[in-house]
Amino acid sequence: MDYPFDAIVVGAGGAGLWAALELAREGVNTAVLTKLYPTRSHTGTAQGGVCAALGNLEEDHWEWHMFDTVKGGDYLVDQDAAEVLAREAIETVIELEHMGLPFNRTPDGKIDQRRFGGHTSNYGEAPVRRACFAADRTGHMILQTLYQQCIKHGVKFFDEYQVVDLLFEGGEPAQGGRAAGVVAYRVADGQLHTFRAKAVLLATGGFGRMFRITSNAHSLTGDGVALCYRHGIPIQDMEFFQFHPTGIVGIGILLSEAARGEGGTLLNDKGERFMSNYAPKLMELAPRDMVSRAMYQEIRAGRGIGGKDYLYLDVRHLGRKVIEEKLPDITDFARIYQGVEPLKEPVPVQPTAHYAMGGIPTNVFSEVVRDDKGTVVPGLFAAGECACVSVHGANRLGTNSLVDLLVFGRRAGRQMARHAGSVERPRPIADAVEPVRAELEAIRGRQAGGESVAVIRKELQDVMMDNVGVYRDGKLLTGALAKVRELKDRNGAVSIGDCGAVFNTDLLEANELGYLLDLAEVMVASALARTESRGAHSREDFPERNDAGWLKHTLAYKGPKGPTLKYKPVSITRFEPKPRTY
Amino acid sequence: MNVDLRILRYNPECDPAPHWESYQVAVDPMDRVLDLLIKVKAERDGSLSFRRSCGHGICGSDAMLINSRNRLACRIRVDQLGKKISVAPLPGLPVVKDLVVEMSGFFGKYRSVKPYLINDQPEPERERLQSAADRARYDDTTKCILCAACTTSCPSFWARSDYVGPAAIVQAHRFIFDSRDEGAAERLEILSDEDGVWRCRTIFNCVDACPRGINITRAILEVSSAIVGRRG
Amino acid sequence: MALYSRSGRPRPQSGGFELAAWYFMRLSGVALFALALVHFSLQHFVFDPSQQTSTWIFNQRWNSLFWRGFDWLLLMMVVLHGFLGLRTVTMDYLKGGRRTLALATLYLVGAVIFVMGTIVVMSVPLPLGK
Amino acid sequence: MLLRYRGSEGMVAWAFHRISGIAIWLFVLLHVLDIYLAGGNPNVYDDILKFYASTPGRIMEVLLGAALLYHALNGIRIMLMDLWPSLTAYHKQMWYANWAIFVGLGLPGAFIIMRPALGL
Ligand SMILES: Cc1cc2nc3c(=O)[nH]c(=O)nc-3n(C[C@H](O)[C@H](O)[C@H](O)COP(=O)(O)OP(=O)(O)OC[C@H]3O[C@@H](n4cnc5c(N)ncnc54)[C@H](O)[C@@H]3O)c2cc1C
Ligand code: HEM
Ligand code: SF4
Ligand code: F3S
Ligand code: FES
Repeated sequence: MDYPFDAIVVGAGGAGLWAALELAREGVNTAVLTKLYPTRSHTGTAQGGVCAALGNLEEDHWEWHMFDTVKGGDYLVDQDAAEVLAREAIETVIELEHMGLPFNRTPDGKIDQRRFGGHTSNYGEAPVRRACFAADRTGHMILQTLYQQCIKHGVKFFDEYQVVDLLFEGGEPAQGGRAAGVVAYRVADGQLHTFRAKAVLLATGGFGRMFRITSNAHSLTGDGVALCYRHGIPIQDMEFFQFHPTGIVGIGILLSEAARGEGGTLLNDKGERFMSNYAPKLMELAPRDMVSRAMYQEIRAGRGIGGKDYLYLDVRHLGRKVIEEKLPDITDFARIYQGVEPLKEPVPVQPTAHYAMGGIPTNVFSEVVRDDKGTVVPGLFAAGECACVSVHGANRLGTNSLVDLLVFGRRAGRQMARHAGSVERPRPIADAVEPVRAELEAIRGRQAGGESVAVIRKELQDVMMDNVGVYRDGKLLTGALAKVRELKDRNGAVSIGDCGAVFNTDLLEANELGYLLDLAEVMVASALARTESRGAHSREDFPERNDAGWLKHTLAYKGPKGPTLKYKPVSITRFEPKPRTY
Repeated sequence: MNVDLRILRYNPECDPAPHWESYQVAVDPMDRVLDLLIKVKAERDGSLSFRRSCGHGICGSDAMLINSRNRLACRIRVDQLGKKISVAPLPGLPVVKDLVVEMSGFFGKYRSVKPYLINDQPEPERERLQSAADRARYDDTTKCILCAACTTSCPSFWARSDYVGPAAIVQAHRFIFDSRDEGAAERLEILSDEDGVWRCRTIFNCVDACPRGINITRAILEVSSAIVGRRG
Repeated sequence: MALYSRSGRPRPQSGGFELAAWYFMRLSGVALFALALVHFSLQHFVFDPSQQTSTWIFNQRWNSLFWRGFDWLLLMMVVLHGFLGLRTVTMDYLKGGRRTLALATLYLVGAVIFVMGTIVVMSVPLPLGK
Repeated sequence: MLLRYRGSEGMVAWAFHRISGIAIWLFVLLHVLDIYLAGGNPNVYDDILKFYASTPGRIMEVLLGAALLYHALNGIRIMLMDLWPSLTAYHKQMWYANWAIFVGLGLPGAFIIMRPALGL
């Protein structure tokens, strides 16, 4: 079928939903496509909070928030975007409250705020209470609240429609083509449909599933990012992937930074708060890249618990009341997935693959740009984790992702409404579904007994975890690149066990594996090229930050033999790069 | 350790009716049922279909009937179940394929209770104030992840699929008792119809099934009390 | 009022009947708690079934307006409470034509029982003073 | 479905409540009929009475009493929760308390009813 709309939103996480809400308010005829039911989106798992300089408990200013964001991102942040982020954080959080989000409250009835890693007062002096929260299910409440508002405003949802291709009119983006819609696979019956629109937003979230140990959902496979890449749009800053310090050992389920924000501590085998050696001022509340590295150092020095590869997160001293009122979910996770009682024992933790700083390059209006000069792809937008504005630079601060969704999701919606009002709807494209139909049929039609999706995925996750993790070096990365390419080749012969049409998740997983492999290749190539250490990208063979050579964003274009890398400058408006200590 | 995993399989394209298949799976006691399903799909039969996303009990994708009770597959461990594990789709909803059920009716009921803040007063410049006690009043019901475990465990719902069901009432409760909301009257009106709260027979299956530990029956009875209090 | 609510679920007209029924089940429950349990105790613990011949019933047991009133009240409550309860059960398990049929039968039986019981309680002459 | 789902106390409590309610209702039908006969045709009634007084009849009455007692107690449990929804947290305890009362009152009651049949 061919569905004509004015605007299409792909993805119903925080970013997609807010954009859809803005579009609905403006009366734009909009469809939201999502491969999951909207309430299953990964935004719902965010726990800790969303930062905004409300100053409800102590003095705070958006300039401080902006500074922390820039410094936290190791100065790779585009400062014009960071300013937008820090300023609009305040109004979007207030707007969320007006939409009904049940924030925790201070004694005088205002939105309660807690401390979070890297968020400080007076340009780095001391931790500040900036993260607004709803117990430890802030993301859940954001997702629910936005979905509720979308229902209220009559947004049209296409649930369990997996977008498998992007459509352009007037040539591919590189030739100046404009976005014309998407092709979606209806999971329930395997039909391919085209959705035409004047404005298309990609809000498909991250791709942490390329790592073995990750906090990310099974569904986070970078679909939107990979589709852009395949259509010749460059992918920005892929070498920067955040490892969160406190994942559950072995499986990576996240224990939020909120535990440390409320006063939880990290201990090594000797029972020492080792962070005092790495970040004496902020201790456990230093940015995540630093804490994760500190943990690796401790483990390498043999001070992991029992000499093994994990450490302890200790919340016992917080007392039952704080733990049960402010951290109920994460205590529950420790109990269920680890069999540990946080009220009585310290919880074993290890870094877990968590967040993609890189993604589809956009400007501050959430428009996708396709080169170092900021040329816009007309009608194509991106927001949320799949986008890279870049407000997170080389390392994202805790809570800033949710802020990013709100601020740039809202901006995307508004800009899309403006755009949709100014252009004609694209015309139907003949045979639009054919390329992707052929691709899917090839997988479906292959003889059983070929390569297995699960095996290739497993090998990919292993090599990414072991070679492209918290610490990297030239040798590891070169090995990883060869391995990923081998896997890409083998993926060409992948076969599946389900050849039906109804709810064929086998086929979809094979499709998603293709996205992951593309993005892994880009990540490794970008990391191999960047011969410095900055934020989450730590090269042991190049341990220093090199502003002279590398204060620039990577742009990876799809080339005939893998990614071609180009670079673009960082926007610096207020804060000159300085050494990063906490 | 090995477990005997039985799965109620159904492929509408070739099976006339659902049937049980048995799989011997090597597991770790800390594995969750979702891990077993992923393993069976990877190693035995790629055509096994089930929904999953977050993998840790927050997204609500993988509610299913596990050892005769509704559970999230990603939240229940092998050591909590024993060596014989049976997995079937949620009861009372049409089966699409294997463990996947048709959810549109469930979400339709959710939408029918006006699950959004209703307040037409002009918005203040800053946040609306709400005391911690007023906030606590509806805390429990804000936890719902719409997994449908409760509604599909309810004998009243099995008997009458028109029953709006515990999940929708939980969602309504979350707003009815929010001091900022002004739509309580409309929602109580909706919930007092024939398929509303009166269909609840205080059976508590919903409470046992809820992965978020919500005291659903209490919420339902608070809503019915509110209706009685308003009319009676 | 719209027959369909904002989206999806059809909205049966309620007219407050369900609320009233729910409420009445509770009120009559409380009443029955006293009436039915006293009645049962009287018949089984104070007296024994073997002595309850028809003569005994008319001459002893119903030889007072109070007990006749009591038993009639019980009858009324039982019929209403039991009838409403069975209505719920019927509506739960039957659909369409069979539901209508079952409910009609139920109403009819309820009415017959009520009338029959009332006739007995009212029509048998009070053998006052005998 | 009811048999496929493993409910806990609450579901059993409800199933018993429903079954007992229907059982009592059926007995009431019978009882009204026989009482009607007592007015209309005393002789037939007295014959029926013989059944009530016999051993099988008494067993039936014990069952009836049990159904009535259970239904009454559980009805109170439900109504208490209706009045104070916070009591739902203790619904299982309340159910067990019901059984304690049930046994406490029911056993002596059953004994009294059965005594003539047992020849005591
Ligand atoms: C465990 C955890 C805790 C976190 N805690 C915090 C926190 O405390 N604070 C903070 O700021 N950030 C936190 N984050 C990060 C933050 O939650 C995410 O970055 C953010 O939610 C991403 O939102 P999104 O809208 O971009 O995408 P998502 O919420 O991931 O949604 C993606 C959407 O895209 C859809 N989709 C994907 N592919 C397709 C396709 N091909 N076709 C159709 N639809 C598709 C999906 O169905 C889904 O609806 C956390 C992340 C994790 C994993
Ligand atoms: C003795 C005191 C009694 C009390 C306290 C009582 C109480 C109740 C209550 C509160 C309900 C509603 C249950 C619910 O909504 O879930 C109910 C239902 C019911 N009652 Fe009674 N009742 C009593 C006696 C009787 C008698 C004598 C009969 C038989 C005529 C009876 C038949 C029923 C039936 C059939 C139901 C419906 C059951 C269901 O819907 O599952 N009850 N009772
Ligand atoms: S109330 Fe509990 S069981 Fe029901 S849908 Fe919500 S989370 Fe699931
Ligand atoms: S199981 Fe059903 S009957 Fe009520 S208490 Fe729960 S909704
Ligand atoms: S996979 Fe998300 S709840 Fe189980």
